[in-house]
Amino acid sequence: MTPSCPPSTAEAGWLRRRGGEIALWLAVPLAVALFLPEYYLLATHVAALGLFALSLDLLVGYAGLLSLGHAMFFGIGAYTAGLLSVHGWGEPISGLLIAALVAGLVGFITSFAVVRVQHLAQLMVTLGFGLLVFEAANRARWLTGGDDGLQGMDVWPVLGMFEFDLFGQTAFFYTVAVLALCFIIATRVIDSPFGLTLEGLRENPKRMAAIGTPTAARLRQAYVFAAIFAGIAGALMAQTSQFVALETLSFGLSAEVLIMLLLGGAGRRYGGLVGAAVFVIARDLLSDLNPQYWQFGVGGVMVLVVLFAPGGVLGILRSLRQRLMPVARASTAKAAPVTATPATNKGGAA
Amino acid sequence: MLAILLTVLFDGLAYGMLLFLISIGLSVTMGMMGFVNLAHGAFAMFGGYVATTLMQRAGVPFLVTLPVAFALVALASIVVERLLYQRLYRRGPLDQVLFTVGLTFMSVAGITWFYGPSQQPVVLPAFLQGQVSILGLEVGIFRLFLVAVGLLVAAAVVLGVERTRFGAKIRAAVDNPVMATGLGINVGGVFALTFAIGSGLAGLGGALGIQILGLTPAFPLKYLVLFLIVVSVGGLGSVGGALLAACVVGVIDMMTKYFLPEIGSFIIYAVMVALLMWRPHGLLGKKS
Amino acid sequence: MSIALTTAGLSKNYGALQVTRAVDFSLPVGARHALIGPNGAGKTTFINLLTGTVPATSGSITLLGEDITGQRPDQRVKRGLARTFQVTSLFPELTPMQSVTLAVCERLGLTARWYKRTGEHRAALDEAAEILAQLHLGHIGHLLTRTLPYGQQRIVEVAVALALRPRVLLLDEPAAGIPSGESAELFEVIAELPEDISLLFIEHDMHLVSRFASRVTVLVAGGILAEGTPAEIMANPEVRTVYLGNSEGHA
Amino acid sequence: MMKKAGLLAALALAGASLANVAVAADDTLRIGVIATFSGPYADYGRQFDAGIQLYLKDHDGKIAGKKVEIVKKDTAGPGPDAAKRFAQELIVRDKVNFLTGLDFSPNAYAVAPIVTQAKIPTVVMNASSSAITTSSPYIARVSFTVQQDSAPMAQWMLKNGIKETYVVVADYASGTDAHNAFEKAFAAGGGKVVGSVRTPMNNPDFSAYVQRIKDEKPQSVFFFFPSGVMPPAFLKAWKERGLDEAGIKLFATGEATDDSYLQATGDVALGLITSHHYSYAHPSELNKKFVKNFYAAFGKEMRPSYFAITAYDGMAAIAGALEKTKGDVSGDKVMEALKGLKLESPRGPIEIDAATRDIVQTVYIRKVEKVDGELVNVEFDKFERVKDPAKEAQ
Repeated sequence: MTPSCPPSTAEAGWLRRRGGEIALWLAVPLAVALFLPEYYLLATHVAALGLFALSLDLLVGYAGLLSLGHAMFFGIGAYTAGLLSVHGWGEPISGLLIAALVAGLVGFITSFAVVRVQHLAQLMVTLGFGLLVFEAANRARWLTGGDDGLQGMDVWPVLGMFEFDLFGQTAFFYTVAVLALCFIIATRVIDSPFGLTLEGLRENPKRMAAIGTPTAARLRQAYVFAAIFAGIAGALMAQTSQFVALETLSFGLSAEVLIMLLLGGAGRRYGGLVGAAVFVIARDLLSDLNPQYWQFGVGGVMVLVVLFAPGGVLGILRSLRQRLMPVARASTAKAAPVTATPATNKGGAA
Repeated sequence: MLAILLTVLFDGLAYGMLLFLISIGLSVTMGMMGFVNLAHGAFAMFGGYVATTLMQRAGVPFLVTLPVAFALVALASIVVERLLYQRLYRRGPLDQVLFTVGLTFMSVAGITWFYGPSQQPVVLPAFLQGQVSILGLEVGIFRLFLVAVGLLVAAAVVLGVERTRFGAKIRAAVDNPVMATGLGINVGGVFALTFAIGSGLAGLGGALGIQILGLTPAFPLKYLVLFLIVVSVGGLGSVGGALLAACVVGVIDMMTKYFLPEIGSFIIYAVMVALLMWRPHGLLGKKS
Repeated sequence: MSIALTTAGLSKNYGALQVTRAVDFSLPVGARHALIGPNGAGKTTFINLLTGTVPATSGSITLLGEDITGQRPDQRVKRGLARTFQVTSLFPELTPMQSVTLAVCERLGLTARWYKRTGEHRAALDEAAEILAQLHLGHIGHLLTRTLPYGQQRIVEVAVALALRPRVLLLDEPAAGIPSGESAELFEVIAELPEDISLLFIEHDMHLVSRFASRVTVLVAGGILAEGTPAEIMANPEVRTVYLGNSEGHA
Repeated sequence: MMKKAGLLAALALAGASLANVAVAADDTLRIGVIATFSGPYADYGRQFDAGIQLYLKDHDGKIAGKKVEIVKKDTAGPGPDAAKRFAQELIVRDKVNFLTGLDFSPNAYAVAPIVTQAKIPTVVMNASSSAITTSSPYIARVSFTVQQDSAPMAQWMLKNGIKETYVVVADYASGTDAHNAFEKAFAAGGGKVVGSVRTPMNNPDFSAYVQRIKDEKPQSVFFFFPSGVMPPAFLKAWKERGLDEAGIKLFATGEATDDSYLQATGDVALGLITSHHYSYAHPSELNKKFVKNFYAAFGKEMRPSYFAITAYDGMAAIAGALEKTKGDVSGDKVMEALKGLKLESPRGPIEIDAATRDIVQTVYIRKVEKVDGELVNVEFDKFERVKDPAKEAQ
């Protein structure tokens, strides 16, 4: 699970806690830039899908809310950004914000229906909405270009400085930057009382009601958050590839992003990112290896992960860490807020 | 006009029966063990390939291939269940989703390896082709056959569940696995057998469906949504529900295609959402 | 003394089946009140009616002078009515610290706040830690709830309820599932609860009842059979007949 | 964040420019193939691959004296976003000199801006949406356009006394193109389209649509579906509902009787009249040799379909162009060379229109017959030097 409650020893503790992460966030893009510049595109793809998976994690991993139609928001974000730039407004950052807004709005409207049902019904209702939007976009060829995709996007330079180049360098850093920003916000959300509430709802909605939580309202809030982040991810994908495919709305993508999340490990802050990386890279390698039967390999990875790495890649990492150093348990068990009270520091050591 | 309406209605029912045959297993096993088996479509596909292989390679007559498809798929499913699935019953639904989708991918690629990516041919025996006119109504013989088989299976399943001891055990297990275990029912065993029968029926459906659904390695993914719609709208673990839902889906599908072709699949999805809003546990599903 | 909670003619029917019959009940402020009765007497249903998880067929519920009959469960909680569950109902993957913090945050109306870390809500954290310490849970506050022994989980149940600063606390068999030896400890904890909290708890063990309850209500077939001090109840012949056949000690 | 990006961008320029050493001018010719190798349409990629391999086999692995390296990318069906990424990767990472393959039109459209930016000559081996060649000056097409195959069918039907028809197309861009092109040509010759329906792409069962047609009793029906699962399903329903008996004539484009699927489609296809640019039964010496070598290379399991022939011709076109440029692979020179390039293909004479970079070829009218047990498209009429009507119109 994730540290949902950060230590209270404010900013100093924050740096101690996040220092390693920040280093990582700087190191990885730098490494790509220096050693694998010809992989900018793949890396950008991973980053955008990573954000998408992260957004789904807020629902599936934290709020315990199931969705098989999350691509709806990804696609809506993508088409919003796409249509903006096709019709003359190619400024990327405002494009992202507007895409986020639209996706969030649609999320808000549909949320009422989605939180009214649970389990399979919830899965199917989200799926249903996704399929309806897909059909609509497919019909509205005059607007979306239908299955030919949305063409003729002209995205202006980021901050008026960085042109989108063929090597995908600008695209890469732009995406990573936005991802990092969204990740920080998402982390905030997860670490907040609201985030804790979501975990409570995932664990035991009945009890949440019993402590006076208006459960539906909280779930709707989570749904809107997820929609917004997914919208941004979609917009990123559209702007960096200067193209929007109908597939960005498809059930296939909804399923794929769920698979990514589960591969990485749902309910863990890095689950989405790791999952997206694992899935995309595995698919890329395997399909280069064998363009015809790569699916077998991908399926195999999924099966093996479930059998031998419950809780996804991060899950197995964590349980390994625990086996190696038993004390780690306390830290991973989110001792965070408790560190405040001496009583539990004692306990923590014990 | 009435004749047209009846024809379309009948075609819809025939289509529905097919969906029912394939989906019923999924519905019961999901309702019973809460096991999310998204690889269910793969079992249907295997049934189809068993049938075509027997027909092409061994010249076995179509009707004979049907029971064989049922048996082989049922057998195979027992192996899968004992070997893999039963390890996952204690896991969350998400793990089950990841696992079964993974299996589906593998089976898709595997089938492509053996049979190639393209459509499998199936030639129906002459006596199942063409149309007969019943009370002035032009009816496809094969579809008539489908409806017959569908109703037969539905009847058998209902009787089996309602009347036999095994059926009683199934019902107990569906209602409350824990209590059933308490009553000394070997829920694991009951489930394995139910699972096998359900998968077998899927295989049967797959074999019957080649004519209408076609048969390519993409089958399990292509129709997954359709099966899930039937299961969810019908209500988990409800035989009658699955039958009802399948017919509703089939009829609506045919109706829209005939009368409002330009609307495409909108209506079917909209109806699903509406029905689930109205009855979240499905038309005949048990409140949990 | 003033009244914390009263019901007037509170009834619940499922079709023809009457599970709660015109119950007139009142709970004084600061009371330590036990609710006893044979299985199926409708004790838990009565609690559910009070908390609003089950809507009443007729009759009214008044909490601290306010009619709450029509209110949603979460609204009643906000009015100071908290409960625990007969079967532990907690957050397996959260720690007790988190669970209690959650309840505190809900009471303080923070659970919609997403832009500030829980860690920055010092007051909430300290209060949560306090409650845990008060219930002798401080040392296990950081462990995942599912890893705790059942007895401690029962106490966490109480802790979560307490975090809501209830004026009236309903405990549905707080000691259920705990070996009778340990259940006494749990009630020690309950006994230490602040005076101004009015307690209504369901309990079978008459020894515990007579030790910790100041008054007892006997519920039979959905209706009140008798009410009085533990001693009176123990002495009441009607009650004894109802309980006849129940194992010795368990009244 | 942006500050960091800026800093890193500077740092990265080093790496990028390293990667950027202009398209490698060594003695190997790198050709990127973007196609469908997995999923429902995997046969397309398989046929492409076969055609390409066969060409290389016939020319001992060399084009213009350079040894050829093929890099395959799988879009698993229509996947423009994937196609676009692959194009970029092939150019940046694998440093290909040519892009080809491109079975689905959306994929081709998505690739266009990339190849324009990178000036990489691109030879479309199937994608048949008319505007693809206009979407980039670096794209030439050796396959066909939907309009090019649909319009002749209309003309032939008129010529043979069919004055009214009902149009059935799959509901996607090419379907719309086929519908419009056919209706335009049909109306131009005094024909009348009495009704039409567009069927969803994932639709397995056509009985409802066919029933509808039966009840409307048109004189004839023209349909266009992508080759694969749809045509057999449609034909099955057609036979089951006894529309032949009802005296309704059926016409289509060659996708309906794609040689890859024709055998599996079965007798329901018998007698169907279609218009197309290639049948593996095309009676020319060149084609006989092509088919013979094809079987020799890949066994009789797989028939050479129109995907195989266009792939073969695609390679031939690349070779022809490089011959003209004396092996110079720079984009502009190659495109110049491709313009007006004439080839004698197994399917007959083909030419790349100097003006539009689109193909000019013979369109054949064929009928499905059983020739010693095999279902084949037997050509019995033809329209020569057919250009893309859509472009002619402008």
